Amino acid sequence: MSVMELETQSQLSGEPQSIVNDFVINVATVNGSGSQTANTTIIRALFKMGIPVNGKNIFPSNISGLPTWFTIRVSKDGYTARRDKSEILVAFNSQTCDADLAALEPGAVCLHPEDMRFVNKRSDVIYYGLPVKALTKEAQVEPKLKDYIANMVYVGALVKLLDIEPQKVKDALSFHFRGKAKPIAINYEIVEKAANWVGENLKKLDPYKVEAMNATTDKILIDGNTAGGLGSIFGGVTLVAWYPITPSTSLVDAINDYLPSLRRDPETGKATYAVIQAEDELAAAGTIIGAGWAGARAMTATSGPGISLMTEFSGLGYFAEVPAVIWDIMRMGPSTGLPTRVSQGDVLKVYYLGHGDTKHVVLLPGSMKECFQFGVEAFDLAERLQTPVFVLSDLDLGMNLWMTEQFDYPEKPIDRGKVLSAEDLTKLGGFARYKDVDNDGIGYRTLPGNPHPLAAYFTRGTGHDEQASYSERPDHWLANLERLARKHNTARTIVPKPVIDSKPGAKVGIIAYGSVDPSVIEARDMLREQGVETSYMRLRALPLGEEVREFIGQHDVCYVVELNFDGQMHQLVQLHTPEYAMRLRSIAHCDGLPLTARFISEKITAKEQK
Amino acid sequence: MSVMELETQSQLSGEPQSIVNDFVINVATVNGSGSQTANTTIIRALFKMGIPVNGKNIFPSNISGLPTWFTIRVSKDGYTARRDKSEILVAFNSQTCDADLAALEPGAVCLHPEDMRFVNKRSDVIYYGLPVKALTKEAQVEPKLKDYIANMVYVGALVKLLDIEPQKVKDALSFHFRGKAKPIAINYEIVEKAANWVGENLKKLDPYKVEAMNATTDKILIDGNTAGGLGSIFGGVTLVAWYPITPSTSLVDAINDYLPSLRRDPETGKATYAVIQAEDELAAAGTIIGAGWAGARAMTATSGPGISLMTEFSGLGYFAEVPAVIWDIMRMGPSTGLPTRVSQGDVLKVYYLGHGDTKHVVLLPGSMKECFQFGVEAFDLAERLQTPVFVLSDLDLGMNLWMTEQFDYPEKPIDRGKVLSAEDLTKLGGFARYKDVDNDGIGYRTLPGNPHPLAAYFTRGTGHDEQASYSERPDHWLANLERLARKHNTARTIVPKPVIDSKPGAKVGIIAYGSVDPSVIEARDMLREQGVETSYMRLRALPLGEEVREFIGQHDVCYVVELNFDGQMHQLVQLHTPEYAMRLRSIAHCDGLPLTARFISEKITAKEQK
Amino acid sequence: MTTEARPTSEGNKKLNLLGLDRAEYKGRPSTLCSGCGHDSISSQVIAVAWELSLDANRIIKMSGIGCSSKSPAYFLNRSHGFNTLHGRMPAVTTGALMANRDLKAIAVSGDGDTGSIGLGQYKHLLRRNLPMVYIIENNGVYGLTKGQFSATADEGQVLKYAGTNEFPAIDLCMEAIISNCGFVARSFAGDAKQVRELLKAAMSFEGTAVLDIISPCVTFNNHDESTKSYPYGKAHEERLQDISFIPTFNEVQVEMNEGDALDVKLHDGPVVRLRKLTADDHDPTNKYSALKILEESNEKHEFITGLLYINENRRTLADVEHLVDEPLATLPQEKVRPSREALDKLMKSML
Amino acid sequence: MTTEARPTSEGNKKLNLLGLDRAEYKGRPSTLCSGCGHDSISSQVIAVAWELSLDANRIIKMSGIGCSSKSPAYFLNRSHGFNTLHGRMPAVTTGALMANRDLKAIAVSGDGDTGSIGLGQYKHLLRRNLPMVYIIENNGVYGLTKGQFSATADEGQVLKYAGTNEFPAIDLCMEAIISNCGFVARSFAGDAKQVRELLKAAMSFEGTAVLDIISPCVTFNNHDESTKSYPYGKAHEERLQDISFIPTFNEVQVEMNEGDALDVKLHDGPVVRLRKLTADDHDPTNKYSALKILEESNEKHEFITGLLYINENRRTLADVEHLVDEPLATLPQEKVRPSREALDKLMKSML
Ligand SMILES: Cc1ncc(C[n+]2csc(CCOP(=O)(O)OP(=O)(O)O)c2C)c(N)n1
Ligand SMILES: Cc1ncc(C[n+]2csc(CCOP(=O)(O)OP(=O)(O)O)c2C)c(N)n1
Ligand code: SF4
Ligand code: SF4
Ligand SMILES: [Mg+2]
Ligand SMILES: [Mg+2]
Repeated sequence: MSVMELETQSQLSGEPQSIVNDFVINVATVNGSGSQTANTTIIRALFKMGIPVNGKNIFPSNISGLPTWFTIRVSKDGYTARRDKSEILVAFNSQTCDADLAALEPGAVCLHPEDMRFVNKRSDVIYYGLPVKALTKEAQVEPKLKDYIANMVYVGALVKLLDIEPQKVKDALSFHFRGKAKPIAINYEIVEKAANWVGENLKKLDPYKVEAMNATTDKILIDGNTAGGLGSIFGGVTLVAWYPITPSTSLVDAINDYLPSLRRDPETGKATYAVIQAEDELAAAGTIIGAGWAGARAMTATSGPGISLMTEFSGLGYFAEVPAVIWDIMRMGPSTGLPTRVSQGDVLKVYYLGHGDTKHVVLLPGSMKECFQFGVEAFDLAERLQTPVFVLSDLDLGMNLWMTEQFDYPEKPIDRGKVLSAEDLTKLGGFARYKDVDNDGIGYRTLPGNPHPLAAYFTRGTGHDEQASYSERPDHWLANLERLARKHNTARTIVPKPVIDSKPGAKVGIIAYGSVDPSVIEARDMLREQGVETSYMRLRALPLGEEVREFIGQHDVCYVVELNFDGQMHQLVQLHTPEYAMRLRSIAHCDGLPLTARFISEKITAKEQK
Repeated sequence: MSVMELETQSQLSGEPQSIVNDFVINVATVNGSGSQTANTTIIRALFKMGIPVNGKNIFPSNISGLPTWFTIRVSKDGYTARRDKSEILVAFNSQTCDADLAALEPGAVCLHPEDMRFVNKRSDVIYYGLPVKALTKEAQVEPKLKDYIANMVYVGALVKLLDIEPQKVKDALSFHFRGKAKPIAINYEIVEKAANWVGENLKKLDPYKVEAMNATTDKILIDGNTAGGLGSIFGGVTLVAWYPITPSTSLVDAINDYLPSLRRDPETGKATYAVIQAEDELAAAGTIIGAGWAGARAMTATSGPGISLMTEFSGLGYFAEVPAVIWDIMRMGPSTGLPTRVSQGDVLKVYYLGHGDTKHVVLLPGSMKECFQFGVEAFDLAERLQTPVFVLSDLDLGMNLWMTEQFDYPEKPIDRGKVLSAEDLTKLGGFARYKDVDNDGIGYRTLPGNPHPLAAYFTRGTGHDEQASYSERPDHWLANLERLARKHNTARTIVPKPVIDSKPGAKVGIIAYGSVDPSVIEARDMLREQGVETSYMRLRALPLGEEVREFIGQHDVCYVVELNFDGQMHQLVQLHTPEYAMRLRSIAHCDGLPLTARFISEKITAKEQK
Repeated sequence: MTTEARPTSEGNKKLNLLGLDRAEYKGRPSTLCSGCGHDSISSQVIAVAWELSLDANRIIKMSGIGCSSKSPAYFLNRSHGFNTLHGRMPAVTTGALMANRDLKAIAVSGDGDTGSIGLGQYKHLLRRNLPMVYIIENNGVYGLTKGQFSATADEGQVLKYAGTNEFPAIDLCMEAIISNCGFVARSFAGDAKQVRELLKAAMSFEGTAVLDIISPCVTFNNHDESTKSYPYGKAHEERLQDISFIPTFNEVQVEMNEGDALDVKLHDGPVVRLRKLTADDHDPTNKYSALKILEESNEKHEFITGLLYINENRRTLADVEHLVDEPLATLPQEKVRPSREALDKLMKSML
Repeated sequence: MTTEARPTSEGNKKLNLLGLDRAEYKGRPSTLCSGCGHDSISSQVIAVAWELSLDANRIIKMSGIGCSSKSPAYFLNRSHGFNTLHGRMPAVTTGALMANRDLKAIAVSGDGDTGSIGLGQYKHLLRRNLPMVYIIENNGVYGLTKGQFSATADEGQVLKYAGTNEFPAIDLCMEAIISNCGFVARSFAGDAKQVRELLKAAMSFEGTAVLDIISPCVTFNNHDESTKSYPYGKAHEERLQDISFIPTFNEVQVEMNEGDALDVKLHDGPVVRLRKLTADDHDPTNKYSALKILEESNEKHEFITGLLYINENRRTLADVEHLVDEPLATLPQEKVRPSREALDKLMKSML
């Protein structure tokens, strides 16, 4: 039932019927004010209570002083998608308090510092004013930390109002401060104070509360960039070359954080890896191409503008057939766009990255597990296919907090692909670098340093024959491109297959990928309630395979749902299945925020119910 | 009739029936040996005789010492497309003489220096050995010029054998040497000597000869880069920033050659233009974006690798809405590819150039006249649409010699687009840079230096509102992208329309663009002879318009013919007309050489005649 | 372009020669961290522009990407601005200034924007010599991406987030000097007066003037040990000279040249007066002496500020290219489209 | 890596310490113009590699794009080679050398490839200091694109096709020195012996050694007046020193150090002996003296060649990054994939 109805109800009964584990908290603060600690404390405490949660940070592209919002979705049903309305507003930013207030639905809750001045205070919202200054006055911290701990006041208030287990808040704080007693104590003291004050001074008028569940047992909370970084480490990365850019930076940060403990040589303590901060993305791309050529498992992570700068090197990697892994944590483009907002706008660009006839292998993780798993597999695919492999994640997956089952240890041994040793060469009596020996489009390569006198070959981005010698001959050029096309078809068969959930009798199919997944899952439930049964195919890689054709063939209409303006995947799917061009519909939206389930279901019902 | 039949005939009659103005001469030499002079002399002499000709230079990517071929097509019917077989070989390169010889059809002719050693001399070819050394011995030139004039020997031989008018050869030489008496005399002397020697010592055994026509009256011979350079100058270019790259360099060379005489201020003698050789393509792109922003008619010319490096700036130009003109003289890609070989491989890449949701305006000249005309119009479109406009030419159009009618003087006055003067601002009392006042998606801009106190605005590649102020608001972002989409649709209606030749009752349509045009024209005649009537739509710009949909709708099947591997335009047409996806077939080929009519007609008949 | 404010009282507002109040030279409110060195530089730009009565309409504000590169939004609202791409401001500025030779650019960049991704464009811009003030707000880190080391960070420096910097620092002043830049100065955001006087001189310099200003990042690089911090700068700054800018019209002052002061006269009249403050015999008109003092101070880990090198003998690009006097941007059709006859003649010549 | 050929007669073939004939160090036939300076440099590389008995399998040949960058195809067929992208060889080489620290690179670039499009990467490569010989085949023009001026062309130089160069030349040696490169030399393709001795020293140097070799483009820039031409070089070359490379094993020679000769000992034993040939008191171990002599010779339009600066005190990037001794490229799975337990522990810690 809607909050509206509740309102009226509670007016009658005077005693609101409670809404348990199913609401959204929107914390509005100023960035750089340390609210992250407070917000992660709340979300982790709820998580530790066994309640499904998801946290999304909507932050500005500057370092401090601008508005930022952290939304916590609490969902007993386990939905993790963004929802556009929130029931509980923590209005701790005077710049935006009125706009934030105006955005609330009637009957919603608003926590705020008691001295917060609203221009027009709505009458249909429940207010809880908090004496922030008073509660933090005696705290034993240096002045500049005062603001930080002030955020603990709303944590304490929520603990009381929502009935969050205090012990879990302690646990959350100790997780955050890695067990350091002092900060834990200082912060918890405020939480307790605030909770007590609320208990003694406020009457709860709203219906929202939480109750312990066991829906998060053995799960962890993590962001996709950390997951991807760990995947890269367990995938055996040996060289990282990068240039800082939001929102990809934290992926390399994670790698830097975990490498020392996981990848130092036990005897010598030396590094089995190199992380190089390049002077720009051209250099980062060039460095991993050089490293991949010489045999390293090399990677970089970047975002839109960096991808544009890597265009020429991506073409070289494709044509000279050099393995490398390139993560694109997608943000809003075109151009510099909005660095701290999410999109899936680089799909077309990356698939065709490079001038001339270029087509790349692209992985599309849709969960924390896949960020980890594809972090591992990207290297195997790159070395097997001897080509740059792109991993397209985005800001929502990469920088927000997601629940996930623990990651599985990679069972498949590392695949270094077709590399000839000196012994091989002795057996074979030589080799032709670009000869399609196995008819899969993939030649055999040697690594520099191979001591065999016949090991050397010359790599170039210009025309070459099977022996890798320079050639301008038309037949050589054509044969080479035809082999590369064969290789692309080989890739088609070995990249991760789509995940398909076909509902018998469903006439409507949904095709999506990446961070849109949770919204689609929720939207399908909404649609089902409205009598629209749907099948679902979540794409996990490019190039597209036969399954895509089959799936579309089984449905009257397929909606390609994505977070960009041009319906980029819709275009690629249409090109892949011209025979079904008219069955495909594009649901593309891009305003910087993750898609909501409601948006998707409304779009589809709008089209299906006429 | 084929040369084969002729052979046999001539054996019988002993007196070959002559073949007039319908054959191909293939001159095989070493680059850097000065054969260009000889070859252009021949082709211009024929041209001056009123005979339709076309010359194509197949040259290596180095400076001297490697094989190069110059093919001259002589066609009474006016065909200018490349033909894969040649009737007359001038074998002046010992490195390739045997391969060149082997490639000849039986009955063909081979001119060669008498001392040229063929490994296996074919018996079914007519040979004319020439005493090159003897004929050039007494020439009064410095030793290093000896090789150069040696090429005049085959000119002379052809004059005699083909019956070329000597006076026209003189005219051609004087055209080449801009009337300089000495070099004309020196070269002509050799031509005459050789002609006489042939007359006195050789018996003509082949059927090939030329006869004067009047098919070239008032026409000129020119290459597309010169045409494009002149177009840019008459289009009012004021700033050129570039970085050398084959095959685009000669476009800027032409601009540099003609600017001083055409665009110096008559009074002061000062330049009304600036040509800046940048340090690379990133800088070249940045420079024209800065210049276009400040009000210059700015352009650059580049090729594949340069386009890749211009990706980020192209996205900025699109999103910040800055006019600029970018010529891409396409060569073989991916990667460095083959710098001296032709392709149409950058179509997809350029249309989508930039990360995020980017789509550009692209012009596709298909003739010398259009290289000139689009050189002019590109600036008007760029300033009208306030966006980078790309002109996609290629090596075949750009660097080879084509007959063309003289260029028409641009009648439309220069269009500077929506620029507000100080007076306008006083009237309007201000402006909003990105407001869609006219509902065509195009806002009004001011130029730096405008003295009005309200003239200034702030340009950025980040999110912005109508006033050009920084904004991260979802609604602002969406509104902006929607306006850009409207602008793209405006472009759709004002870019050059396709040239359509619909044949009543034709079930087969051909869609092509650019340098492929002459091959399609000839192929259609071949197909007609075989009973396959075709309609033809030559695309001249992106985005595609409604005419494309209509044309396809009128035919059972449409072949998209292009010079790349992936059928890039085929993909764009399919995306434009999903309803006709299954009517479209791709005929894409890419081996570095211009398409032949035979190839196209065989592909189509193969599909149509079963 | 350089004239100085004479107090005219209109109400209680102080107006400059253009009759403009200081506020007219302001920009939008800054969104940088409070205390950021960049903001203090912005306020000096505002002060100088007002004092010199600069015509904002003939100034363009150019920048790359970074916290520093956001600065142009925070001064001179009345000037056109372009926040371009990371490391590519030099190319865009080159195009803009060639399109309209009446413009002068105030360009702001960061140490990452100029020293890392933009080093090549920086050096090539200096080779071309365009009329602009190139301000590098140098904090030794990438502020906007949260504090990684930039190429100007000191070798061996340690930061909590970024760890230890193992690479030698790039000295952007030395780079400018060997790239034949004619005006090279180093300053410190905490030294308002010096920044102001150098800005005035730079604005009057015909050609590219580089100001490498140490501008502390209070959020990521402001510890006492950091040579890019306020505490360090305040404690260690060694001014080479006491600099004062003397606008054209005050001929008098220029005459009464005192003993140890060196007066450098700029092309259109104004004078930069340098009163030596240190022992060493640095001659700012001598390229080689500038290289020497930089090399030495680097070895001695000294933080010297002041005008390192000045030499106005190079022509700017517009002159090198022999441009017409009017801006290319606004040339009428008659000037940019050759005549019908010209095309005709051309075509005939190709027959 | 440095040992010298002792004549062993096997048949009439002269074999080096690896028992290899000189021909084994050859490359493919050159496709450059006959007489191109680049080809003479290639033959010196072949000579030196053979004389030093280099193991071709541990050398990688790297280049960008240009006539010069084609050179690696014309020497050391037995070494892996990578003809990368225009101006981007430094980044690719950095990756390759980090992937396998046992490799040494012989890199060839042009003045356009390094001085124009590649200037930024060149400078940042030198900051990182990788084990390689960086040869710049400097002809002042873009040869492969038919003779436009590059950034090293002399100001005021005139060429038939390119016209007049209005911009000051970039001195790639000076650039290298201020970028803290530890081995900086200039030579002339026409001076075979000097090129050879410098190459030997460079091959033995631990770190990046820059050889800026004037290498005439006989097709586009070889007129007597051109400072990049054979005639000019032959007429004006001024050798700073007479250089001889003394490999490790000849201890004797190193002892008998003569009066005016300076012996510079390299990390693993060999010695570079420099016998002064000019009056000026240049000390090649002093950065500042190197800057001075370059600055002066530029002003005096002198063409000095020789070892300008040498200083082996910097660590190479592999050491800075504390890499394991084995090549990263060939580490076995046990070394690069953490254990099942490690993942388990990690996951638990996140519960
Ligand atoms: C092509 C590209 N790469 C990376 C980024 C991300 N980025 C934004 S600002 C910045 C560094 C800014 O450092 P600096 O120039 O020193 O400015 P500061 O923030 O320190 O003032 C980077 C790497 C970008 N915007 N574009
Ligand atoms: C991105 C890119 N831009 C331009 C070119 C065209 N190009 C090839 S070589 C070259 C210049 C080479 O000059 P230099 O490095 O001096 O070598 P040289 O030929 O003189 O030996 C250029 C501009 C290219 N290959 N790639
Ligand atoms: S992060 Fe540093 S540089 Fe950026 S605004 Fe804050 S203080 Fe200034
Ligand atoms: S053009 Fe010049 S640089 Fe290139 S190969 Fe010929 S001589 Fe050498
Ligand atoms: Mg910085
Ligand atoms: Mg060169």
